[in-house]
Amino acid sequence: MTEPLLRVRDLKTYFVTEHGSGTARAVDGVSFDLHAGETLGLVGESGCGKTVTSLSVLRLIPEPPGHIRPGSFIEFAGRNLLTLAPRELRAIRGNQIAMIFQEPMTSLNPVFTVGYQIAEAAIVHQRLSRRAARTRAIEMLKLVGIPDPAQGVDHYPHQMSGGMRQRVMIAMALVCHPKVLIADEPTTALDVTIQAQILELLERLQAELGMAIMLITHDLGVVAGSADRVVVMYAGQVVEQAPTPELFARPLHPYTEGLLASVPRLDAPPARARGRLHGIPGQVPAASDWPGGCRFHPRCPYAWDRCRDEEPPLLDAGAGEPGTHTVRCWLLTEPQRRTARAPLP
Amino acid sequence: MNVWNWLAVGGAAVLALVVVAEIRRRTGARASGRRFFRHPTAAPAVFVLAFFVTVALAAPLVTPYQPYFQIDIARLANHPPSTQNPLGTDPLSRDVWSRLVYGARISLGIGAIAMLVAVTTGVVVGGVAGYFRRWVDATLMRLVDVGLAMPRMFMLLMVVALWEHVPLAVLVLLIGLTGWFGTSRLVRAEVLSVREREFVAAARALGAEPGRVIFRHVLPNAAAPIIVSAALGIGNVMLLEAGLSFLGLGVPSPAPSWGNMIADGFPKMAVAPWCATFPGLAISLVVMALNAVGDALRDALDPRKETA
Amino acid sequence: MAAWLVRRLAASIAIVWAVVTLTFLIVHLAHGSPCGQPDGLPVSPAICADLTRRFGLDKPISTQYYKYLGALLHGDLGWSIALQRPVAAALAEALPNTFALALTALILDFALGVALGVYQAARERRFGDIALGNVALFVNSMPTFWLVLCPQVHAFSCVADFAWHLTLPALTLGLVGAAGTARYQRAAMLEVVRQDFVRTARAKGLRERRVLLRHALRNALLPLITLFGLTFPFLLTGAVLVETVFAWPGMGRLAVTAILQRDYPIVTAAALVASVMVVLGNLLADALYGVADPRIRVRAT
Amino acid sequence: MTSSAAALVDVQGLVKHFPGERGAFGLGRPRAVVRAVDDVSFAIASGQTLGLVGESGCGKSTVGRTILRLIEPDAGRVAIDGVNVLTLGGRELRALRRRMQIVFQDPYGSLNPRLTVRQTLAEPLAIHHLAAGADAGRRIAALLEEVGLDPGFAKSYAHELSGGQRQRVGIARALSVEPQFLVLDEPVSALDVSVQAQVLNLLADLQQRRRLTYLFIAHDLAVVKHVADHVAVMYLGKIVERAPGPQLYAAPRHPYTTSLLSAVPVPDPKAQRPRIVLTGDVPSPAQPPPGCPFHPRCPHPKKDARCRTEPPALREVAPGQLAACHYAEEPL
Repeated sequence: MTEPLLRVRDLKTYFVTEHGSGTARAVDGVSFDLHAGETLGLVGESGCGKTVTSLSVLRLIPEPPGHIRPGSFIEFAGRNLLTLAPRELRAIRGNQIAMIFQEPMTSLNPVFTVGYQIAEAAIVHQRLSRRAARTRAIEMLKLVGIPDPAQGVDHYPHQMSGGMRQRVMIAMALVCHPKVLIADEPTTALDVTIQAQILELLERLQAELGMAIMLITHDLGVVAGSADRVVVMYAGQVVEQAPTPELFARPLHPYTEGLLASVPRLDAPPARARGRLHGIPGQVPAASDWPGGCRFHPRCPYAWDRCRDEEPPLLDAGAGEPGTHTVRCWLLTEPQRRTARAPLP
Repeated sequence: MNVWNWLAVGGAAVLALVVVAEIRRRTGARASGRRFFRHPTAAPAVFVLAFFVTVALAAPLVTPYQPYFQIDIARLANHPPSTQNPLGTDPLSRDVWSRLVYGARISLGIGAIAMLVAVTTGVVVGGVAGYFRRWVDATLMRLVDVGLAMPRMFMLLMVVALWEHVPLAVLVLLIGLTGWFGTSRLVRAEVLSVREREFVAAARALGAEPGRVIFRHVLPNAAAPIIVSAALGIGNVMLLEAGLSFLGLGVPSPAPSWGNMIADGFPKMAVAPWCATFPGLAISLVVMALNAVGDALRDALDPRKETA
Repeated sequence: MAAWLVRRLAASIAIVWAVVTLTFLIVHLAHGSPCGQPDGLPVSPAICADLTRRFGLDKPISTQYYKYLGALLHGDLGWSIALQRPVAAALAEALPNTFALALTALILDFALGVALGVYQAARERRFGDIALGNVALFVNSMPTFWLVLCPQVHAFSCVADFAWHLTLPALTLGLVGAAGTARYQRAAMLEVVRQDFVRTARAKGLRERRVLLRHALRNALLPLITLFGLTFPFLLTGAVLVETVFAWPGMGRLAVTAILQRDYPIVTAAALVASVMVVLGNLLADALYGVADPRIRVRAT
Repeated sequence: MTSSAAALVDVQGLVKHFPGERGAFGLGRPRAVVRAVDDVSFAIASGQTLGLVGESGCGKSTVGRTILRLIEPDAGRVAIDGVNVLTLGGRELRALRRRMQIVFQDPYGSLNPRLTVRQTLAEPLAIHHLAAGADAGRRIAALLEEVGLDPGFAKSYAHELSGGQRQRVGIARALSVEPQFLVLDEPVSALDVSVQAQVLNLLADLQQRRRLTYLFIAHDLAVVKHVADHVAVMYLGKIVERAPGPQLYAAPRHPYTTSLLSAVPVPDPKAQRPRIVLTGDVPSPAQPPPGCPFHPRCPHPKKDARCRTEPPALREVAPGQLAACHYAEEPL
């Protein structure tokens, strides 16, 4: 296997809670790799720490109340992003690693034209002249499929629809041809037909430009269709990590299993279409109060004493090379404890 | 000032401290209460307000003289601060401290009552305009436009100057009745936004009649900015009263208000600066405390932080 | 756009008319007459009766009102009783002074206020922010006239030149205004820097300076336009106290003197000017919004 | 199933147009009318669920609210058990509100933040004089238990609850007056998937136990497939296709339904499905295209001038299946 492009090790991002009394361990020891040209899906429900993870990569966590703990390590092109001087970090932001966000409405500045906002990163990083920047902005708008780019360049964000705005965000992120694109729930705020357009666009751009994509989403369907590998997060930790086909064929962590069983499916056979869903009982605990032992144990249908007392490490599931499929669950040591699941009460 | 007066002042300070501690204890269970006291200026501000209110209520205990009493016009006029007269005496040999304390009754009272008048009127007008909308709204808001187009100070000056001998009660009423235009706009905007929220639709779907919807669901959720603007408004009214009195058109003279104390001391600034300095300081301190409380309340009552 | 402008103008004229009418009523329903005031001109009853007749004060109010409105429509503001000269002339003399004062104060107010507010927001909850915040809070809480007591005692009597006379009241008004503006600007900035597009700007690799002064400030200036629209008329007409304290011959002092002397025509004219200023301030703010906020610019066209 | 005898809810020709802004004094001519709901008809048999799907802005929520008269419709007829809701006066309408209730999408916005759960649930009991005092307390506890919450939550304020718990309180509030018919306006779309499954199961249980009739409004076709007996698809204020659930999902006749179904991602990397990616955005409902409202985005190969000029009627194209497309006989 080649050297990864982005290597995250033991990332811990904590927040001081509202009344300053507690600490929310939003991201608590997350490790994963992103390889050149691949799409890595980062899945989990709200409050599992996936967005904080993505923001931590570019150190966009608001400090205070947040801070990344010493000992965390995010390596990009041989350098630890967490110890870079602000100046060096800025040279990477938007230039080598770019981001797009969930809300294309609020993530664009309402008082500047989309052309200016797209070109700005190129003006800053590549010292483009105004004229060249404008030309570049038009090229980018054409690339992301905005009709009539020569006109669109002078439009303001509010004059565009949600889907068009997300295209502008993508154009803005890709203007310097970054090696990594972090997409934080890029289609959550959009309708399904528009979501399909954006996902197709990202796929096409990846084929054309060759960047690696870190796709953060709560939608298992989106991951299944777009990602090469999937990292499943729960309670600030990685609980399972595997290539996409492997993960969907053989979900080993009870949380992954439960997530898959929770979703009503369009491809379900008619016999199974109605009836009860086999989901996960309870809810995600608060980040200031993770349960001891395995953090999933209070909601886990298989939990036994060991799960309450001892936190499992990421164990290798033994598929292909070591590290291909890893799971944070004691069931891997005692597989006979996995029994048929009962439907939700 | 005798020992008992000093003790009473000390007692007032202690009482104010107790009030702060008690408020802190009672609101500590709520997130909004904690947010309030997280403001560095919130606790001192509450203390200042509590102290002045206590002292004003207990005026006879903390002052050695009646506010009009001329101690000794021959020997004790324009006397600098001393242990007897802690804030000095004025040109008529009256004790500045005593006048300041009795003045607090008038100044604070005018602020509070006028604001109450203004807020009540503003809430009623704004609530009616926002809930019934259409022509009711349009008519009331044009009225507010006119109100806002007349500078308040100017309007008050006109009324007060042109009607001879305006009694204090009428003055307070006038200040209140010229101060609700902004509040009503604020309330209207809040009501318009709250009535679009889903819990209001839910209440209507359950068959709640308009009165219940307004008083139980809409207004309580529109209260936060109203409370904040009221806190800031009291300060404004006090400054306005001071300004009017300074021009000789506010609280009629021998009655001590902080405004006319400054006005009286103003010409003697070179000889007896304490006459105007201390009431000015008192106003600044109280208004500052009200502004600080307003700021802290704004944060504490912010509904966006309620759900976080 | 044209229709919008026409409607705005009509509404503005209606407001000015309402203010003038209201003022007229208050002034004429009030007790007292222009003669025989404590602060006014001591005049003999014969002259007073003559005055009353000459100014038509013995006629019914409605007649006076129609006469006044008629004159007003022809641009005639009337004749000042106390000053014995056309009201227009008195206003023409006072207005430039007020403009000079207001303009200087406005510039000081907003330049200083915006700068301080931005600086405070950038250093939120650190020493600079808290120290400046407390100073601003204090200055903002002082009665304006009290603030000027101290420098007044020393400086006022010795220097007589216009610039210096202008400096003190303008400084006072500007500083008090700036304290309020800074508080407002700080809050607006803090509101904006929490928004998503500021994070987008940082993710692009922009310098913090550029993020704050370009992306955040442009947005945080928008709510300030409303404040500007309110301050503008206030400074032109409402600086009553400061003008009085500094004996600055502007609109505010003219109005106060007129009120004290029961000089009806001047009082009504001053109210007219004041309401015109408020209406102008609103129009100015709307126009500024149109320029500064693309969301409104497009809707208006 | 148009106005069948067994229908509990019968909606005929429902129309709601929102006017644009008006001039000063609320007079003047309103500008650009938004056709939010444009001649919508359907019926729901007692104890059944009709799924109403469409993308944002298609008017599906407005349909739900006009049926309950939270928004006054401009035309049409809505009958609940034969009683026309739209002609009722204030008192009769309030009485009828006991029979129809609504559950909202946003669990954060649908509960009054100043009230406790107990106060929230006691209010409908008080309005309809159903219970007071200790009796009300017992009923509130029973309601909470029925929606799967510990009665101890009665003391809590909305902001102390999670999204799923709030949604359960919202459901309990709707159930408190013992309605027959519930409008469920995107009841699970703001919830996390694991909680969404819990709430969907709860809604299914309640329907069975209380014999409830649901109008289930959603944008998620997979969820609707899971819950609905019949499905209606909306586009730009109109119903473009209506059919029994299995039939609609197996053999959609309207090209919009087909495209919508193909756009839904499926959590199975091996799934080989034809993908139709629609071009362009949904047009503004203030300026709907002439002819078939879907024609500018329609991927149907036979699309022609007729689609641009002649609005297709909603007609029966297969037994029980209605579609508004000139070429519904030749589906994509």
